[in-house]
Amino acid sequence: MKHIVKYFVAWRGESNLQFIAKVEVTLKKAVLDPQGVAVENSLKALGYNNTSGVRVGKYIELTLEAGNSKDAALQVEEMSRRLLSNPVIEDFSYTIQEAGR
Amino acid sequence: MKHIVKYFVAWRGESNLQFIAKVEVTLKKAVLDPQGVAVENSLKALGYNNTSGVRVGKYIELTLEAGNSKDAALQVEEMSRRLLSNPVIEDFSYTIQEAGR
Amino acid sequence: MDNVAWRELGLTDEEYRMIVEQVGREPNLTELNMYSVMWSEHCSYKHSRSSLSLFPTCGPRVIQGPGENAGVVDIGDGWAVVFKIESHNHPSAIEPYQGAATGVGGILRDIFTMGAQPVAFLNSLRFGDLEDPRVRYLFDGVVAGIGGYGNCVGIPTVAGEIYFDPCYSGNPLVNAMCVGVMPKDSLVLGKACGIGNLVILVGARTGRDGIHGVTFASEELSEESEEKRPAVQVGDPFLGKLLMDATLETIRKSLVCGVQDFGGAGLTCALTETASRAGTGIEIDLDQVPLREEGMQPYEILTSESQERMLLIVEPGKLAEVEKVFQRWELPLAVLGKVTSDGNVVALYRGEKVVELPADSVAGGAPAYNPEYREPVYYNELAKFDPSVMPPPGGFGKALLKLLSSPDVASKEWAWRRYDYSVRTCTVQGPGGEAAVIRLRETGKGLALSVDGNGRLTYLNPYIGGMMAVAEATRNLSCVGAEPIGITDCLNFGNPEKPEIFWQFRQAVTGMAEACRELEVPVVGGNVSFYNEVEGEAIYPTPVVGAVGLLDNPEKACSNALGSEGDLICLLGAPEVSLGGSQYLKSCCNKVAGRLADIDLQFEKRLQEKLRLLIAEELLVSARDLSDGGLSVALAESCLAGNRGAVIDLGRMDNLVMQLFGEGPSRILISFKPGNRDKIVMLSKESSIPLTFLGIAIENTLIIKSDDDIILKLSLDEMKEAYGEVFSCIMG
Amino acid sequence: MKFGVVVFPGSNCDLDAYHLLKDVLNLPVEYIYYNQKIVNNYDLIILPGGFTYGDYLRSGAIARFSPVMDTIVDFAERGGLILGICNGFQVLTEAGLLPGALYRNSHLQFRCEKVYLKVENNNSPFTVIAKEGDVLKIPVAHGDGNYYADPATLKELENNKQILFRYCDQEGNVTEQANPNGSLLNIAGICNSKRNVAGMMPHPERAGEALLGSTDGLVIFKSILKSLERGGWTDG
Ligand SMILES: Nc1ncnc2c1ncn2[C@@H]1O[C@H](COP(=O)(O)OP(=O)(O)O)[C@@H](O)[C@H]1O
Ligand SMILES: [Mg+2]
Repeated sequence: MKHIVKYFVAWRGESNLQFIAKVEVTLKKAVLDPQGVAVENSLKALGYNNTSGVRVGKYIELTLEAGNSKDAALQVEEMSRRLLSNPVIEDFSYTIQEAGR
Repeated sequence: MKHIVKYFVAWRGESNLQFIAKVEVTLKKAVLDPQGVAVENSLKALGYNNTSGVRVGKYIELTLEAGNSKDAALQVEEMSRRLLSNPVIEDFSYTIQEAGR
Repeated sequence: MDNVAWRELGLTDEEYRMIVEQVGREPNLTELNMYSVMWSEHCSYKHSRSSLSLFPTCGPRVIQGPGENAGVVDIGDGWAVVFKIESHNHPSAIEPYQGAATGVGGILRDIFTMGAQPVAFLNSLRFGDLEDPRVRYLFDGVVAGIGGYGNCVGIPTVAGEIYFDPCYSGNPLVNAMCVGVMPKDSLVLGKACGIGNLVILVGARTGRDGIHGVTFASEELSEESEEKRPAVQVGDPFLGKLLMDATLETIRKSLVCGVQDFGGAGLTCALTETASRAGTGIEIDLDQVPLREEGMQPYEILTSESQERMLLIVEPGKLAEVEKVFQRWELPLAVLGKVTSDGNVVALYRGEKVVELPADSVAGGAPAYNPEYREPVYYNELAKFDPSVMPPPGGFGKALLKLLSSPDVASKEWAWRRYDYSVRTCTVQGPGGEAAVIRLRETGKGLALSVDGNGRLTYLNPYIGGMMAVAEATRNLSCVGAEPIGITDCLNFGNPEKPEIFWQFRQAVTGMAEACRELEVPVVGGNVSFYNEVEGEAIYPTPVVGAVGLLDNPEKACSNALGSEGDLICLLGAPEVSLGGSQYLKSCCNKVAGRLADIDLQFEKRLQEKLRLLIAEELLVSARDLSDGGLSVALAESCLAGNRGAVIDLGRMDNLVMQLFGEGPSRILISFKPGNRDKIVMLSKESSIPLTFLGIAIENTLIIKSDDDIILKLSLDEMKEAYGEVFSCIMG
Repeated sequence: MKFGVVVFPGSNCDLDAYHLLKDVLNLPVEYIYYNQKIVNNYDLIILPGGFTYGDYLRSGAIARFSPVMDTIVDFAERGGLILGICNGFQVLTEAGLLPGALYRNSHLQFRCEKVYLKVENNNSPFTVIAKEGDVLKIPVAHGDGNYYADPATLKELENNKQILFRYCDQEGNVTEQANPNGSLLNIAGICNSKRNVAGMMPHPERAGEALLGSTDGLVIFKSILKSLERGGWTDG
């Protein structure tokens, strides 16, 4: 919890910038993705025989306030690890962008 | 069905490039997003009071062969509209990238 | 060979010596891996086998006892019921959703493997204290996973039990049970029969799922990348459902001679067990196994636990028809090899023979251990505790509300409304009753199903606790009017190599076995889960009993809900109770200690018989077993179920705490129309079963009096709030 | 008379619908498989509940591209009666045969329970023997039953009286508390503007025998029989 408190304080203190974070959560490569398989089969049945390696994951978009983009990234990294993804079976990646830019 | 046949032919004929498509599907703004609300509440409970506007959607990744990136984009656009999203409640966006680049 | 290899694979030097002797040479690394998984506790039951032989496994109705994928019991009219329970504790501790989901998928396959149409799921769950966010995460994930798989395959989840105690914090228990039915003559066994028959794999592709304990010191595998690391098994209920339907179709059409699911130890287990059971051999080509990942080694292919796969033994002439069945659902099918006569399991990989092992040795050659056992110190210490010094803080009403709102007792609707319990349109009584009741469309009869276990009681006295588990599970069946015809058990314990743990195990099994004998109910299958420990701390010894009963007429099934105002309420059975180990002590006084009430199995048997008779004669409105929380909780629950109140007079009593909250076996709360009173009195007298008149059903309020003093008065709404809203509050 | 029950990969209430029609109502019924074309002239086609294609991606999203669906669309256009139950309703919305969409329950959980339905409109082959305002006790069992349509579509549904059932309490009051999944306007079942295609999240086929707790589901099937006896359904 110490980490969060730190960020929380950081945010209270200095942050006045808004960032849009986009997080993509996917199953780890070695983990079976039944959804991906079903979607791939369906795409092929629809005639898209040129598709392969379909994986279905989660996409999370959020706005956060932070002092600077590095701080924002750190927080998004942390929340992705702690809540947005399940590290036992999932990987995540994210992008951060200042709002209104 | 005609559309697909066209692409299918196109693909048989000329394609030899591999593209990675990443599709993000989100609920339309007007549609209540209960998952987004739940995730936002959890984030706040964890101390991330600086977050807002959380939306949870789907992320689909796939590989496809196509003659060129424009063709690849057309196909991804089409499969997103037809299968990967439901236009009544969802929007989608995607990116295309040549594999190995 | 470097002797590190087998030790790293969990085999002892002595076990390795036995392997060399049985094979007649040193095994290669692939072979050693196969031994490692098959001679693991999980597959070989090496610490439990000799104790399990205490169970009575025969009976006039038993068609198949332990030893196959599931037990089979005759239910008349040419039909049989097939059932088994299995644990998925460790996977659920790591990834609760997938752990529970694959547990359900695994037990489902055990049932349809035999040729039975699955008709119901049950589950028994244990978690730590819900104050802990990680525990809440596990609880929510497990419940979601059970529903996620069961709902999707379209088999109703009709009953279960959930308890909480800090001892399960890092090591939750997830025991899943499945019940199926089939015409007696379509039973298929997991045997690789018929030399020359084809060995076929159907279903999912094989990936690196759940290849654990396989830490290789060899060079070829030393460069294990991140991606090669064993992966959590993920269930695919959609595929599971198709596989079930297609497999059952091949069985109905008599296209297969043997069927085996893939459980722990994957292909290795399926191949060696089917060959060993049939006294045959099998030769397969690993290159034919459809793989999900590139570069999988033979040992990985042979020990992968990828879900949703089945092994079929098929006569060559029937292959085309089998293919047709699986093609309808676009299910992958691969011919791996054939049945041979030499008793060996042989595997080829890229044209080379990588495995050649005697099937009997791999599947059944593991040693059986008789571990040391010793009575733990706590046992006598805790039994000395005198609970009579624990009066209810704040009065009886407050204590009852406290009990009703304790997670152990409170309504589990928050969990079971997430399970589809009415799909298949056969559920006559779903979750929330004493036992679930499903009707059998084919014969018009009914099955009653229940799952029970009490770790706390078993901890305080494993011998009595074991007996209680069997008695309570069967008593629940009798409460709906069903005759118990067989049980399956899941034995969840700590590390059996510790003498105190093995003592718990041995005592519990002895008690269970004795109860089964006295109550004349055979054990036809089960599962043992050892090593339920975190950092050396074991869970309570938790034997769980899944019981199956037969009802001639499901329309006569008795409920546990009070009926109309004016109905009489009585206690049927033995009045002896104890506060030792009671839910009251735990929930209201924060104490787990004391001596348990004894159980008289002969009396229990008579009581259950009489209860069934009363129900068959349609003399009762409701019947409820007294368990956690004793009389007070049973009364409150019956009131809530029937949306009725009751006025109860206990007469002159000295120890009201004991009367209201004490617990003991062989006690049933019944209610009936006043007109049936004489008949019920006569019938209970006939078998010298005490019948105590308690009171009558009224509107809206539960009132308990002792000698004209009102000692407890609670409105239905108060009780409903305490009982019904706990989980929504805690879990959101 | 002939009834058809569609079996998609992953359907699991096909058996229940079949059983109700055949064993409870003694009607001729047969399964129609996902990869077949409809050849017979059915009087009613049921798209049953279940988890077609595991409900992967979205409920009903993949099933709606099954080979059988082309002929089901034709059948609907010819005026044939179609009833989608639960997952069948989801397939019909995905296929565009019914307006709106069904997505994640607002509380995010699967929910299996008895609910009460208020019959909003009896001017349909699916409700013709009911009285408007009747309350039916029928179970739900779904995770994605949250009905959504944009405001214009909702208005149209109301104006055309296409809302057949709303979730209500035991007394027939349409309240937020009685709504098990967050559906807009408590919508539990609707029909198309031609009134020959209907979808509902609750399971009438699970409420067809007293032994199972309710026979209210029979109102729907008996309505269908009644309108077939009258020689089919003509709009209006
Ligand atoms: N506690 C028990 N009581 C009775 N039978 C048991 C018990 N534990 C295991 N068995 C029996 O031993 C056999 C092997 O069990 P298991 O390895 O769990 O089966 P599976 O290979 O299907 O997972 C089964 O027939 C099972 O019923
Ligand atoms: Mg098995």
